[in-house]
Amino acid sequence: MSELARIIEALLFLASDPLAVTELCEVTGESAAAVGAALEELAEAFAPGERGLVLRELAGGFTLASDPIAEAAARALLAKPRLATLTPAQLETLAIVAYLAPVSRPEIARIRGVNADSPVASLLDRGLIEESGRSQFGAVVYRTTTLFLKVFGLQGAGELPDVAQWDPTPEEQRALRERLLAAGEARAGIASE
Amino acid sequence: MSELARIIEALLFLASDPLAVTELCEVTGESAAAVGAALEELAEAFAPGERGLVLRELAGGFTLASDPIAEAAARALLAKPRLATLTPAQLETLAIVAYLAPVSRPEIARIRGVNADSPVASLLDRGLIEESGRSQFGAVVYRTTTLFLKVFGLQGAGELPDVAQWDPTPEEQRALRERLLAAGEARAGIASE
Amino acid sequence: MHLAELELDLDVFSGPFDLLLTLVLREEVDLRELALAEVVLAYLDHLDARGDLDLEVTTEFIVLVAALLELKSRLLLPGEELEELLELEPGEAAEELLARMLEARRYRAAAAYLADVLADQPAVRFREAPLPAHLRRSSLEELEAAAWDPATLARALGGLLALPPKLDFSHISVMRVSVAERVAHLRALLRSAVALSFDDAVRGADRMTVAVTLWALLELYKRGEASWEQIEPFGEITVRRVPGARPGGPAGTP
Repeated sequence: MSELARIIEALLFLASDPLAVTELCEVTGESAAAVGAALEELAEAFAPGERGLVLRELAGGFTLASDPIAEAAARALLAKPRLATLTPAQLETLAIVAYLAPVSRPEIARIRGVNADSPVASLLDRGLIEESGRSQFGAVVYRTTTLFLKVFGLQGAGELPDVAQWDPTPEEQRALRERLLAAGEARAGIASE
Repeated sequence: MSELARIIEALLFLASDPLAVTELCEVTGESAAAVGAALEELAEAFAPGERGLVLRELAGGFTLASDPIAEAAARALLAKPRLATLTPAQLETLAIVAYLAPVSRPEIARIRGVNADSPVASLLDRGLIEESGRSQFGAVVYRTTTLFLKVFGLQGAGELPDVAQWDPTPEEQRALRERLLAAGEARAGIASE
Repeated sequence: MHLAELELDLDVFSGPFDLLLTLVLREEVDLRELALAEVVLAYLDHLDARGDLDLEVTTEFIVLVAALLELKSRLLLPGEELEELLELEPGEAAEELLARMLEARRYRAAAAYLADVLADQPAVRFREAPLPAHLRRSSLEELEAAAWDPATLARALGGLLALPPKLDFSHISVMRVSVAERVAHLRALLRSAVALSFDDAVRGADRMTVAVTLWALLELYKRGEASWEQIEPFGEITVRRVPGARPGGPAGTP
C-alpha cells in the first residue's frame, strides 16, 4: 500500500465525520489526482468480502465502517442495537428538519399540528439534528447533522427526493378542495338558518 | 483473510478500549485457539509499514491505532476545523459564562431558552470553561479558563468588550443577568406556544 | 397491539378503527353524527380487556382522536363564528385548510420515505471512539494568542438580550366586555327585581357578552349574592337575588 493510502487510511480511522477529497488534499499536501489514486487503492483493499471494514462514500466524503459480517458480534460487544428505532413522530420531525432547515420548533409544531418538544429533544439527544442558530424571532432553529447523512446513507440533504412528489395529483387536490369548500358552505348554510 | 479475522478487525475498529481474548471469544462464540489464530492473521496484515493502522497489544488486550506516519496530517486535519468552529450554541453558552460567571447550567438554559447540556459539555471538553464551585442551591457553577483568555487574547476576565454596541435596548437600566433571564423567558414563552 | 385491531360497534359505524378513519376522511361517515365519546369508551374497554398499556399506540390514539375532535368542532361551529375566528371567507378557509393538509401529508410521506431508506441501509456501524488523548486538546493549547475576536462574545450576548417581538393579536377581535362590567350590570338588575330571566339580562347582546355574563353570574353565585335555577337543559335560567346579601367590592377582588 502506498504511503499516501496508508496516511489516508489512518485519517479515515481517526475522523468521526466523512472526509472530502479537498480536505484530504489540504492536510496531506497532495494533489487531487494523487489522493484519488490513493482512494482507489483503499477501495480495492476494502473491496466487499476482503476485510472487516468497508469504505463508504457518504455526506460528500469517505468514511470507514464495519462490514455487516461483524454485526452480530458487534451487537454482543457493544450491547446496543445499530440504530434505536425512530418513532413515527421522530421520523416526521426529522423529515421536516431535513427538508425545511433551518426550522424552529414552533414551525415544526405548526406543520405537524402537535407539540414537537419531545421528538426534537430525542433527535438532538441522538445527534441526528443540531442547533444552527436563531430565527429572526429569537427561536432556536435546527438542521440535520452529518450523523443523519451517515445513518441514512446520503451524500447530502439535497439528495432527498422532491417533497412535492408525494402530493396528491391535481385531480385529487381539486376533489379535496371542492369537498372542503362544500363543508365550508354547509357551515355557512347552518349559520344563516 | 478468514471470516473470524474480518469480524475481529471490525470489533477492534469499533471498540474504544483494548479487547481481551476472552472478550473476543465470548462475543464471537469461538475458541481461544481460533481467536488466537485470527489475531495472528491480523498481526500479519497490520505488520508495521503495511497499512495506515497498527495492531497493538496492551495490558488490557488488543487495539487498533493510527500509524505514526499519519501524525502530521492528523494534527492538521483534527486541530484546525475544531479550532475554527464554535457552533452557535457553544458561542452563546461561552458568552454567557464569560459575562456572568459564576453561572449554573440551569441559568444558562433559562437564558438560551433551550437545554444547555451539550454545549456546556463540549466547552468543558475543549478546556474553555471549568467548574468553579456550587451555587447556593447546590448546582455546579462555571467560569472561563486561562485557555479561554489566551485564545481570545484577553489579559483577564474583566477585560471583556462592552456589550453596549450590540445591545438592542441600551437604555435598559437593569443588571445584565436580570435582563438576559427576562429575555430568555420571553423567548421560551414564544417557543412553547 | 395495533390501533387497527380496535373493533368498534357504534350507532353510525361498525368495524375496525382504521376503516372508520378512512371513511371519515372520505366523508363517507359524517363526523357530525359520530359520537367520539363512544370511540374513546370502546378503546378503554379494549385496554381493560388486554390489561397492558402500549404508550406508543395510546399516544397515536390520543392524537387521532384529538384530530377528529378538532375536525368535528370545526364542522359543528356555526360558520359565522368560524369566520370571525379565522376572518376568512369559505373559499379562503378551504384553501388554507387544503394547504395545511397538503403540508402535513407531504412530511408524513417524507417520513415514510426516510423509514424505508433507513431500513434499506446495510448493517454497517461507524466508529464512535474518542480521539486519542494526544490529538484531542492540542489544537487550542498550541494556538497562538488571540486567534478569536472577543467581539464575537459581546455580539452573541447582545443577541440574547433581544426581546422577541410582542405577539400581534390585532387579527383577533378585541374583548369589548369585562366580567366586572357584567357583574355591575347583573347587580343593577337585581337591585330592582328579586328574580329575573337570564335571557332578559342579555337580550340583544352578542355571543361574547352572553358568555361573559354567564361568567359574571358564576362570580355572584360564588360570593353568595345570587342563585339561579334551570328546570331543563337549554331551558330558561332564572336568576334570584339572595336575601340579605350585600353587593361586595369590584369583581375579581374577593
